[in-house]
Formats: sequence, C-alpha cells, structure tokens
Amino acid sequence: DTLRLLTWGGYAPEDVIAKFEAETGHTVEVTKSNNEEMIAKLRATNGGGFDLAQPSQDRIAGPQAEFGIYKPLDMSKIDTSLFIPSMLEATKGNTTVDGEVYAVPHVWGTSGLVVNTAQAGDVKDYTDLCNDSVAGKVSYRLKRPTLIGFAYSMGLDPFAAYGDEAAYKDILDQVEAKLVECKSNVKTYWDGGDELKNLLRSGEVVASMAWDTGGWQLNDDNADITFVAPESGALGWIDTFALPARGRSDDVAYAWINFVMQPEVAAMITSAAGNFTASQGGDANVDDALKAKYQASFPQEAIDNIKWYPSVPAGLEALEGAALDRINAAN
Amino acid sequence: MSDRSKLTFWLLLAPLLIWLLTLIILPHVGMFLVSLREKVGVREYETGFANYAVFFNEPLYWNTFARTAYMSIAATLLTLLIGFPIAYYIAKLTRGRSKTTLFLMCLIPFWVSELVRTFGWMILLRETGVFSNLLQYVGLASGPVEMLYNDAAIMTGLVYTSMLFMVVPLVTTLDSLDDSLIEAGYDLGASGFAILREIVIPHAMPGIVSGCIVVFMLSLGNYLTPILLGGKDSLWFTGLIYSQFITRFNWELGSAFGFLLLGLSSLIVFVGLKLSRQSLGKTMAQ
Amino acid sequence: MSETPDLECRDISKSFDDFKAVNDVSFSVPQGTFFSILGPSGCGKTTLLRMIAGFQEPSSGDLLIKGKSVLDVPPNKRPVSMVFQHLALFPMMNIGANVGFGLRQRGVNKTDITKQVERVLERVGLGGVAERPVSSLSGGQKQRVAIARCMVLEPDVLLLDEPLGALDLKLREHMKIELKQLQSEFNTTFVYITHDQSEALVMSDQIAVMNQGVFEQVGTAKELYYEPDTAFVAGFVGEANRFTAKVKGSAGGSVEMVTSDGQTLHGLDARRSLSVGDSVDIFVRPEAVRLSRNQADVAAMGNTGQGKVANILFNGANSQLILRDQTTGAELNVALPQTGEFRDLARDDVIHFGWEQQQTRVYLADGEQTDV
Amino acid sequence: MSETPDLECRDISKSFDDFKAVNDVSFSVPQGTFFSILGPSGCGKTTLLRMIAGFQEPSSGDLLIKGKSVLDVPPNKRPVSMVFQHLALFPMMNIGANVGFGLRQRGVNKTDITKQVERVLERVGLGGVAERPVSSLSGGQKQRVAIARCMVLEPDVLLLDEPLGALDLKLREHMKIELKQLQSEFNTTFVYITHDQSEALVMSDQIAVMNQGVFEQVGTAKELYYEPDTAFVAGFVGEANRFTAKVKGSAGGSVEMVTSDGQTLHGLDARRSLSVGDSVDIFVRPEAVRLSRNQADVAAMGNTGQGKVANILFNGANSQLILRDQTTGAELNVALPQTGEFRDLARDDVIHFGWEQQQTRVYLADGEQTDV
Amino acid sequence: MITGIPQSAGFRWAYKAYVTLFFIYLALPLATVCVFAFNNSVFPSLPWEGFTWAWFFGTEAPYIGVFHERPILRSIVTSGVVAFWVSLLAVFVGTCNAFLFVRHEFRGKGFLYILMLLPLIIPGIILGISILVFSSSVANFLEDATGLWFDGLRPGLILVILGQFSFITTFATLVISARLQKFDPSLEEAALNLGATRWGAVRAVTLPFLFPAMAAAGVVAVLMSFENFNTTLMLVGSDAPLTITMFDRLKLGSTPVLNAVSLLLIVVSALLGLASLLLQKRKD
Ligand SMILES: Nc1ncnc2c1ncn2[C@@H]1O[C@H](COP(=O)(O)OP(=O)(O)OP(=O)(O)O)[C@@H](O)[C@H]1O
Ligand SMILES: Nc1ncnc2c1ncn2[C@@H]1O[C@H](COP(=O)(O)OP(=O)(O)OP(=O)(O)O)[C@@H](O)[C@H]1O
Ligand SMILES: NCCCCNCCCN
Ligand SMILES: [Mg+2]
Ligand SMILES: [Mg+2]
Repeated sequence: DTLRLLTWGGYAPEDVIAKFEAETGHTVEVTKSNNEEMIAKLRATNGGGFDLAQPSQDRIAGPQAEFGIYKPLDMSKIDTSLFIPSMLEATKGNTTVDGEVYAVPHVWGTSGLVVNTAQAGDVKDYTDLCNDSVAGKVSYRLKRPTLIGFAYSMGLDPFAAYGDEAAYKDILDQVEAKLVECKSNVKTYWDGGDELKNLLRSGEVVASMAWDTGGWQLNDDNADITFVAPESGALGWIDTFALPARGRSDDVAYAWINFVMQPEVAAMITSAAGNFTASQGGDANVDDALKAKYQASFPQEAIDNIKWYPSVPAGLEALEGAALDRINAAN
Repeated sequence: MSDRSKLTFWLLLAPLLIWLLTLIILPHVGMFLVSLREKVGVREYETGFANYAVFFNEPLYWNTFARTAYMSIAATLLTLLIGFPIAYYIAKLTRGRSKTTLFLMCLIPFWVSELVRTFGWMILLRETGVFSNLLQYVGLASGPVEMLYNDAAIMTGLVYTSMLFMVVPLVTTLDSLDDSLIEAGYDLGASGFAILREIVIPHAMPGIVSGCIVVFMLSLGNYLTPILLGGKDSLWFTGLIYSQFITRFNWELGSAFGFLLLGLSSLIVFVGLKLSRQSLGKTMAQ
Repeated sequence: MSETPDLECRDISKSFDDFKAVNDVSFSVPQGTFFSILGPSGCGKTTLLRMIAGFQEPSSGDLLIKGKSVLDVPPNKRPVSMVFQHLALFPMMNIGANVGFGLRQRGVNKTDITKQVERVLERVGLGGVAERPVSSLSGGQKQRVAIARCMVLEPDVLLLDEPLGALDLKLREHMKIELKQLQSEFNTTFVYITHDQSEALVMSDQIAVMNQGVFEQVGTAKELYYEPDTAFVAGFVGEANRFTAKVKGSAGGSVEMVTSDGQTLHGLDARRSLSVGDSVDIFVRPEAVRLSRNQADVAAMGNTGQGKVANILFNGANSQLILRDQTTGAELNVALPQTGEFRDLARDDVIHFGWEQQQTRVYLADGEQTDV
Repeated sequence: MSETPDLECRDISKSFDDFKAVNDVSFSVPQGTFFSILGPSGCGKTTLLRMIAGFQEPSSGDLLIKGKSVLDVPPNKRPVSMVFQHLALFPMMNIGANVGFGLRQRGVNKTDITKQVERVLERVGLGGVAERPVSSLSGGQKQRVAIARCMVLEPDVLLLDEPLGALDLKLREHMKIELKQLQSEFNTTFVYITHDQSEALVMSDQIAVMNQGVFEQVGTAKELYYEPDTAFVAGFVGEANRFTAKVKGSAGGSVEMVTSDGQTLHGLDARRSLSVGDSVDIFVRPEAVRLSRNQADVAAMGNTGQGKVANILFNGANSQLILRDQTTGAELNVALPQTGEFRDLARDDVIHFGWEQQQTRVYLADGEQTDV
Repeated sequence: MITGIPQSAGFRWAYKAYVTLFFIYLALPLATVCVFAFNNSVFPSLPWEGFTWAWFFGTEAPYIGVFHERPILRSIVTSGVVAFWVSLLAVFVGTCNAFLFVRHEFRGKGFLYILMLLPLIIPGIILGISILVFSSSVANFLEDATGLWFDGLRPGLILVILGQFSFITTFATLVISARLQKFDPSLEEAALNLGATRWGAVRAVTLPFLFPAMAAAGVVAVLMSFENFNTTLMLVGSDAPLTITMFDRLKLGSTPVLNAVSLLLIVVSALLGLASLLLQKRKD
C-alpha cells in the first residue's frame, strides 16, 4: 500500500523511506508542507487525500473542533513504549477533543534566532532584529510565532492572554506597531527553512528569527553562523502525528509511526531534520556534533526559559491573521 | 433530416452546457453563496454580507485591491508600449522566413512555465545575482545591489510574463492591415506619426483591446510573480485570497474577496471595451 | 509639344537582385493626357508606377514631374496621387474623412476641408455622402471616392493601378466610360495601368504596351490595333489568328509564305526586309476575314480558301465561326458579320473565305521586328 | 419529345420566410442537353440548383429525374452530381482520391476505382496526374478534375453553378469552348447556371432566362437574342439601346411611337396588341443601326436620323460609337462596322443613321408582354 | 513588408537596436536558468563554482540530480497524465463547440458565446477556488446524504484536470473555430453530392481539414496544462504536478536541480513547439 504523508521538510528523509519500504513493502509519498497548509489542505479535502499528517501539537484541537479533519488515534496500535512518556502525555493532553486523543509527538524543537555572529553579534533578542546595525539584512517569517516571539521580547506575555481576547488583541496591536516600524529592516519574509538557509549562507541576510535546526546546520558551513536562544526565551514546539479523517491506509500510518519512533530511525531523522525527537533513547545515536551545538545554544537557563506553545484557542488566529496582513501591507 | 439535425444540435450543445454549468456557472454561484456565510461561532453560520463588510471596513484590503488594480493597469500599458513596436516590426517590416522566425522567437519564453521564468528573474535580480555582479564588475556599483523584492521587480516580471499575450494579437491584427492603406496614407501626404495615429492604431484597436484584456487579467490574477519577486512588498489581492483560504482557513471571506476580484476585473474590462468601442466576442476571436 | 510634359521618365530601370523588372523605360506624358500602360501580368507595370509614386527607388534613370526631378522627393511630398488596385480606402474613417485625409495632412482648416470635400464629392456624383461609412458604398461608388480622395489634392499626375480589377464585368464596362469622363472633366494627367486591353483601348489617349520590363510600342489605340510594331503587340492587343510560316518568295513588296500546315499565305513586305527562308509570325484578325458562299466574291483577295464550319460560337454581335481549312486542316477564327448575313450557317457547312494581303501582318520570328 | 426528359421541374417554388426566391418554375431538360439558366445575381439560380441537388427542400412543386420524383431522396442518393462554384475539390486528398471519392462511397473495390479514375482523367485530358496534389493544378485543370469527379459516377444530370466565375478572363474564354466539348463527348445532361450571358450563349443548347425567381423565357441562344419574349430578356441578353415611349399610331401591323425626348420611332406590332397611348419599352441593338455619310443610304429604313459623334469607344472589332441625335439630343450606341469602314470618323463628326422597323423590339411597359 | 516608406538610416538603426534589445530581454531569464543548471554549487546564483552534471545525474546529497529525485520524477509523470486528459477533453469539447458556434444558429447563441469566453477573464485562482468550494459542497452534501465517500470531488488529480480543462477548453474552442470558419461548407456538400453520408462527409472532409487545428489546440493544451499554476494550486491534492512541486521547492529555497528540471522542460517544450509548427506547415 501507499502511505501519503503530509509533513515538514526533513521529517521523512530518503534513507528512512527506503528502509521502511524495504522492510514493509509499502511505498511512501511525501508532500512537504507547513502547519497552515496542512490544515488548509485537509480542510479542503475534508480530511482526505492523505493518510498521515504532522501538524504541531498546538494546532490540532482548534481545527479539529472547527472542521473535523482528523480521526481519533487508536492508541492500541501505537507502541507507546517508544515515546518519551512526559512528551507523550503532554501532547495527548493538548490534543484531546471530546475525550478522544488525536495526536502523538514526533519531533520537537524551538524557534529563536539564527545569527551570523561576525556581522550581527549584537542580535540577542527578537527586537534586536530591528537595530539599525542590521538594516536591510534581517529576515523572519510573517507567521504567528513571530508575533509571539516579539511579544515576549517586548516584555509582554501572550500565552497568558490566550484566554482573554481583548488582552490578546492589545498585545497584538503593540507587536504589530513594532513589526511595521521594523519592516524597513527586513530584506524579505522567509517562507521555508531552506530559503532562509540560502539567504544566510549567501550573506544576503545576517540575522533572522528561525528554527534552531537551521542555525545548527549552517554552522557546519560557516562557523560564524549559529542558533541563539533569545534572551526573552525560545519558543518550544512539538510536531505530531495525526490521522486525517479520511485517510485510507491507517494501518500503514500506524506502521510508519511505530517504525520511525524506533531509536535508530529517530536518530536518522534527527540528523536529517536537525531536531530531536520524542523517541525514547533516540538521542543516543545522534552524532555528538549536533548534541554539542544543542548544548551550546541551550544552557540550562535557556532550556528553563523555553516557552512551550499551549493549544491555540479558536478565534485568535483570525486576529493574528489580520495583524499579519496589515504588517505585510504596511510601507 | 431536420430531426437528425436537431439531434446533432443537441449532441453538440450538451458538452458545452455541461462544461459551462458544472465548471463555470455553478461553482461561481456556489462561491457567491459561501461568501454570504457569516461565521458566528464554531460550526455556526448565518447568511449576510458581513464578509463584504469586512472588506470595506479594513483599509488594508481595499488598499491592496486598489494597488493590485493600478499595478495591473500599469503593467498592461507598459506591455502595450513595449510590445507594439515589436509587433509592428514583425508584422510590417519583415517578410517570409525572418517574419516567422521573429514571431516564433516571441513565443520561446512561453515554452516554460511562469514559475521558471520568474525563477530566472530571481537569479538575475537578487543581491548575489547576475546583474548585481555585472554592475560591480564594470564598476557601476561599489557593493552588491538588491534589485529583487520591490515593485519594479514585480513590474518586470509581469510585463515579461504577459508579453506574448500582447504581441500575438497585435501581430495578427497588424498583419491584416493592408500595406496599401499605409502607402495610400503616405501618398496623400501624411507623416509617419499621422499614419500611426489615424490608420495603424485605429486598425489595430481590436488587437490592442484583446491584448490588453488578457494581459490585464493575467496581471490581476497573478500570484507567483508578486510573491516571488516582490518579497516583503509582494502584497497582491490574489495573495490575500490565497491566504484567506490557505493560511486562515477562512473560505467565507476568501470567497467574498474572490467575488470582489471578479467584479473588479469584469468592471475594468467592461469599461475598457466601452471606451474602445469594442465587443468581447469580436476582440477575443482574434 | 513644346510645353513641359507633366511626367517624364528617362531611361528608368529597376532591378530586384539580378532580375530587371523595369528596363530602361523612357516616355513622357503631356498635360491632360490619359496615358495607359498595358501589359501582361508580371511585366513590370506596378513596379514602374510605384517608382513614379515614390514607393520604390529606381535603380537608374531619372523621373521628372513638370520638368523637375523628383527622385529625392519622398512619396508624401510628391505632387502625384495614386489610386490603388483595391482602392485602399480607410475603413476606419467615413467617406468625408477619407476624402479630406490629404487636406488634413496639409493642415488646411476644418471648414475649408468640409467645403472642398463636399465639392469634389459632388463632382464625382456623390454629393451628400460624406457622413456615411465607406462600407455603405457599392464597388463603383468606392471607385469614385478613391478618385475624389486624390483629386481633392489637385495632383499634377494621377496614377491608377488596375483600379477596375476588383469590379464585376458589367460594372467594369460602365466604369470604363465613367473614368474617361472624370479624367476629361478634371483635365488631370492620368497614368493608368491595366492588363485588360479593352480598358486601355477604350479610355486612353496614349497607350504604352509593356512586356518584360520594356515598352514595345507607344501610340494611340488605333495605331496599336491596326499597326502593331511587334509580334507581341499584334498578339496581345485584340484577337488574332496566328500562323508561323517560312518566306517562300518575295517580289515587288509582296511576299509569299508557307505555314507548317502547308497553307500558302500572302502578305505585304512594305520595308522589303524579308528574304526567302526567313521564319515569320503571321497575324490575321478574325474580322479581317470575309466569308462568302460564292467563290467569286473572295477570289480577288490575296488569301483565299474553302473551310468547313467546325463550330459556331454564337454570342450575339460578337459571334465567331471556327472554320477548318478544307485543304490544310488548319483552324481559322472568323468573326461573323454583325449584319446577320450568315446567321443561318450551320455546323459542317462549307464556305469560302478570304482576306487581303495588307490585312496579313508579318513579323520576323526571332525578336527582330519587321512590320509589313 | 416523347422520351422522358432527364430532369423535370414542375411548379417548383422556394420561400425563405416571406421571400419567394424561386417562384413556380417549370421546365424539362431532355437527355444530352446543355441547359443553361441565365440570370442576374440574386435571381434564385443557386437556390433552384440546390433544390435539384437536394441541398434545399422545395416549398412546393415536384422534381423528377428520369421520370421519377426525387423529392424524398436525400442528396447523397440522388443521381445528380454537382460542380460547385469554387469547385470544392478536397484539398486533403490527391487528385485520384478526389475523383475516386464517389466510387469509394459506393463501395467499389480498389482496383476498379483506380482503373475508372484513370480512364475518366484521360477523357478530360489529364491522364497520369492521379498521384499529384490538387494544389499542383492550374485553374482550368482543376475545373476538369471537378468535372471528372462527377462524371466518373455517370450521373443522369450534371449541375454546374457558375463554375467559371473564379477563373480569369482569358482562361474563361478558353474554358467556355472546352466545357461544351466535354459535354458533347460525355453526352450527359448539363444544367449550367451563370450570370454571364456570353457563357450561356456560346455553350448552351437551351437557355432559360431567370429573373426574380421566375423563368422569363426558355429557348436557344438565337431565339433569346433575336426574339426576346420580354423586355427583361431583351435588355439582359446582349447589348441594346433602350427607349421608353408612348404609342402614337398603329396601322397595318406597323406602330409609331414617340420617346420622352420627342423622337419618333417605328416598329412592328406583329400581334396587333398595342393601342394608341400605351407606354412601351423599346430595344434596338447597337449592331442593328446602320451608319452612312449619305442620307439616301438609310432613308429607306423605318427609323432614321442624323447624329453627332459624342464619343468613340475604340475597342478593335467591338468598337462602338456614341451618337447624339441632332434633333432630340438622345444618345444612341452604335456598333462600328468590323470592316473598318468608319475608322476615320472623329468626335463631333455628323453622320446619318437608321435601322429597320423589324429591328425595333417593342414591349408594353407594365409587366404585360407584347412581342412585336 | 512595407518597402515603400523611406525612413532615415538613423531611425532604422535605432528600431533594429530596440528589437534586438527586446529579444535579449526575452531570452535572458531562460538562458540564465539554463546556465546555472551546470553550476557546481548548491545555489543557483553567482559565484560560478565550475561546471557539473551533478544536477542531472548526481546521487550524493546534496547533489541529487533530477534523474534521481523521486518526487520530481513523480510529479513529471503526474503533469503528463494531467496534460494528457486535459488536452483530450479540451480538444473534444472544443471541437463540439466549434461545430456548434460555426454551424448552428440558435436563440441565445450570442449569450452562450460570451459565456464560453468568460474563462478567459476569470483569474485562474478564482476559477480554482470556485471549483474547490463547489465540489466540496457537493461532496459534503452527497456524503451526508449517502454516507459514501466522494473522493473524486475532493482536491486531487480529477479536480486538477477539471480545473485546467475549464479554461483551456476556451482556447481550444477558439483555435478550432477559427479553422472551421475557414472551411468551405461546399466541400461537405460536394461529399454528400458524391454519395457520402452526413457523418461520412464530416469524417472524410471536415475532420481532416480540422485536424491541424485540433492538433495545434492539443499541443497548446498540453503546454498550458504543464505550466498552469494558479488554478492547480487550489485544487491539488496529494499528487502534485511539476509546477506545484517546483513552487514548493522554490519556497523552501532552491538548488540548481530546479534549473536542471527547467532546462529539460525547455528542451521538451521546444520539441513540442517545433512539432506543432510542422503540423501548421502541413496544413497550409
Ligand atoms: N520587391 C520585389 N522583389 C523581387 N521581385 C519583385 C519585387 N516586386 C516585383 N518583383 C518582380 O518584378 C516583376 C514585375 O512585377 P510587377 O508587380 O511590376 O508586375 P505587374 O506588371 O504589375 O504584374 P500584375 O499585372 O500581375 O500586377 C515580377 O516578375 C515580380 O515578380
Ligand atoms: N438560406 C437563405 N435564407 C434566406 N434567403 C436566402 C437564402 N438563400 C438564398 N436566399 C435569397 O434568395 C435569393 C436567391 O438567391 P440565390 O443564391 O439563389 O441567387 P443566385 O441567382 O444564385 O445569385 P448569384 O448569381 O449571386 O449566385 C437571394 O435574394 C438570396 O438573398
Ligand atoms: N509553530 C510551530 C512551528 C513548527 C515548526 N516545525 C518546524 C520543522 C522544521 N524543520
Ligand atoms: Mg501589378
Ligand atoms: Mg449563386
């Protein structure tokens, strides 16, 4: 059978697929995407077209309530012993709707800053991207993590305001003003991880808000570039496995989940994607260089300072979207 | 026999009706209905014009709308201005083999997708790209020059990508202009400019209008070029529609935007046709 | 004529690559003349006309209008106007705008234009149509508008390139007469090209017969018809029976020839340039042949014979007979007398025919021209 | 004729909405006849032919081929073939495939087709061209292929819709004779439509003159030319001077009329159907008018006068004179004798003219036909 | 060519220079794309790092050539399948439309003709969206009513094909109608007159005459389908055609493998273009 996998870049490397296909006889078709597009696609297909999706854990409950695009997991088909228990429980908790569990964790990591330390050594927090010293040479995504990151760096607490729409709106307005003001500093808003890497590598961009992995990978090419956990705290995310409501190959999907959560396979994925997984013991096989980079970026206080995304309440996304549009339109 | 020809008629009519009904008319009716759906809560909807109200109450949206319209009009005029002399050259100043060759050369860029064409421009225009390096090499610039991510880049891409749709109808109409009309004009004492204004352009009007309509529609409905070449300034109405559907999952607002775009485009085309005294059927049959 | 001619061409030539389309042509057209250039398709007529109009540069030679060389004058400044084969009326303008086009280019003011346009339209019999679109006119009316459009500019010379070519038969007949009338009314010099001999014959004061880039003969219609200088002119202008023959004997200006069919023909050798053994082309017009049921009636003619009626092409006044010579089997076209004298002739009837020596035109076969 | 005719139309009509394009036309065409339908553009010729071919259904009337009604036979089953105005040769097939098309439809086997195609092509003088593309042929050759394509099917009747219309002048003259020859060789019934009188006159055994949906007269070429039944036929077939006049007196079969110009004309009233005061149309052929410098020569003729030469339309054997009657100012076209007798006549010369009473054709002006 | 209008040498020179510049402008982006397909660097940009075939045949990451990129190969196949069906459907319906509009007179013809042209002035993205929204509602309704699944009405190949077909048909109709208009109906009558049946006449005479236009319309349809982005973007499911795949890549940051694919596309399109040209030649 064929597994149609809707996932992020790097989460299904060719070698893992080859191994899976060789072992099970199934084939895997990968469609690379991001959170918004995953949800949009599944909403358009009413949960069809794919057999397994990998949205972040905070983006499951809301869309599920709204569109019903996932089906509940049959936990009996998942080998839970392969997961780091704390992460498994946290994810299950965040993705439970009407008593049913909709996701299990796969890859986790953070968003923070990737900086060319030689040219933009003064960039330590999100708001530093607006410094004159890096004018025209910074980049970030025009997506919700940027709003949240800037909010923290401006001394606000957006997650705390999740329950209070008015308060959240107030935070958004301040962030919006800041980002509009900052816009002239921006070279371009990046969209995909590889795009950002190209921008940094070519020197067109010297500092950016980005996923931790990007920084670590670039570090191989250019020792000046690395991931920096922002002073106001990195944003922690967990990407999950969820079954689209109308996937046709649930069995293969479960097989894939159980396959990639094996420590050796998880290590392969970590080295491809650059992020650690929720696989119990998966980090054992990860090469030391990556571990070293991780440790360099994340001293203990930085780890403690990670802001983990809580589940997004329905309705907030519309506010965020409008704010992002306005930033995009500003001159 | 008349029974048989009736049957033939209905058999020929059927595919047309099925096509238009199921793929053009009903979908637009459906989209209109969706655009009337107001979201009031999780899986709760009411009927009304709230989505349209959102558009009119948010300056961002109608600013983008206006910007898309005038940029598209500018791109159309620019394409016409650049393309007309070329079409005239091909239609009237070359003959036989070289005419065919030049005409085909106009088509070459369209052997690849808009994506590839735009990609080519990105390689040329970016800060580490070909032009920037060339300028530094010849000493016209002291450091890297960023030519991407601005309106000029969008314009370059739009004009480039539209050129064919302007040049082809122009060449066709200009080809059909009898040379002896131009000669008669000269013979009666007209200057080159007078001939252009009084004979060539009036004759080419259907081609100009049909070229302009298509180019305008293509620019207005473009998505790739503004996104890829415009970067942070890429704002384009189709982009807004796309993001309502794809990153906001807000089909209702997206549909309303879609309808507004359709209305705008129809309106501008209608005004264009009226101003030039052409009819859609005539110009499009070019 | 001591007056300077309106148009004069001096040794004018035009080559396309290696091909000489017009070859050292010289002629002059006095003021007020209707001058036709008649020739088969591809002989260079249009090329010549376009050189006069300025649309093509002569390879050599000079071109004078009213005595002044116009070689360096661009077409939009030359005092000649042209009526194009397909008229080239501007479809995007109404009739008035078409006719007024040239005046507008000269910067004449609007009221004057309107007045002049109306006046010239009236002269061509189309008063009051200025506001109508060109497409509302019939073929003949368009013709007249095309002429009016040129005449309003009062050109020294009006050039016309087969302007009747696109019209249908009846209308063409009619327009022939009308064109000639317009020309004499305006008293403008016309240079008219055509490949239709009847057009040229009916309308022109002077006709040049053109062939392969050169003028074979220039003269009045009658001169061309009755005294063609060359075999080409004899064959091209008017209908003719054509024979090829060899000179048998020549005595006292009279010449005897034998055709390949063995028929003996007699002609005059006015210039006494033919000698025994020369190959010759012989032309006899169908209407030159007399018919009679009575041998005596034709016996006195230089050429006689007896023929069987092979076919009767009844066509009213222009009916013809195809006779088969009883001795040689050669075919002969004979015009049936308009008097209706032989109306009762039937196929296979046998009849005597004959024509005079001086109606037999003889030309040396190879280029060299001998008019008898 | 006791034999059943190949084609017979009985009171056939065709209306488009309110407009009667063909109006109660009846005629029959005996086997082997070359039958022409001659009429001006729009008179209904094509409509009639298309009804015969089956492309249009008659509004009323019957249509018989070899005595059998074919009204219910679809066009692809009728034993008639048609040569289209623009020939309609299939450009996507070579010549052989074109000619063999009909046989293929009949399911004839391949070798027979090849043989028959070759045979018919040879008969039209085009042996060995079967493999060549249609576009490689000249206009006249295409014409012959179009006929061959029909003739190979041995139709009872061959219909031809102005097949020479698209050819140029010289070729048309030539094809007229050739078509007639082909017809007599194949001995097939031809129904030929044209608006060119000379085509009809030269080729046909029988001609029907059609006008506004009705047949005005059916007869041989000579009958139509010399004894036109109606004013329309007199005017349409051949050239004629036309006068409108009123009957002044009528005595002993002779009738005296006065034109609006005040000219008195004499004609014959053979049927004695004219009475004083009737308005009449009068036709006189240009070649019926005699010229003389001497009044005595024409004095005996029924109609005489003296005219000034207004214009000479020199056209070789077909030259005409336009005379202005010295007393009435009326214009008269006169054919110049082919003998060249008046070759030296010049504009403004004054000359006597006259024509016989019986050459004056008189018709009651309002529809009612009176042949004198 | 208008030989008759004399122009100053300077003007003629400037005009030629302009035309030359124009064609350089047309060629430049494509030439650039092609050249960088051979750059031995992971970016399709300067500096030039030397010549390599790796972006075609490479197997070692990151230098994986087109011929070893499964997703790209798969999307090429997908594009091919889509293009095939789109051109088949478009040519079929286009031919029917041509006959209908050229041969028949009926009430509302003018209106239908305008409707037929409408897809030309509907932005592609709107076309995609409206079809997406409509087919989803139909599917939802049918699924609620029957309890069955109607996957064909959800984003996926079928909708992509229908979406492209919905506007390419207009082009096909115009191309084929133009030729049918030039068809001399007396050819068909001649065939009937020679004994062919009505359908036989159409088959023997009209269709062969139309064939070059149908083929040309087919080629145009294939090219348009292959390069369509806007409509496809909204309708694509898990099987992405090539442009979509390339767009996704480009968004994520490109390697010269995209240049390599583009180069291949250019070559294939050129061949197709030439083929259609030869077809056109044959028809005249
Ligand atoms: N621009 C050109 N280049 C090359 N040859 C030409 C050109 N124009 C005309 N010719 C050739 O010159 C010759 C004369 O052409 P021209 O048009 O003057 O003939 P024509 O007498 O007007 O014929 P027609 O009666 O058919 O119009 C022809 O053989 C033609 O092919
Ligand atoms: N399908 C039709 N519908 C309406 N009127 C028609 C139709 N076909 C012909 N007519 C009209 O019938 C009349 C006769 O037409 P027809 O084509 O038979 O003329 P024709 O004698 O062949 O003329 P031509 O010599 O110009 O070919 C014309 O007035 C024409 O306008
Ligand atoms: N807001 C959630 C972000 C999830 C990011 N996943 C990134 C994967 C990068 N390879
Ligand atoms: Mg010419
Ligand atoms: Mg007709």
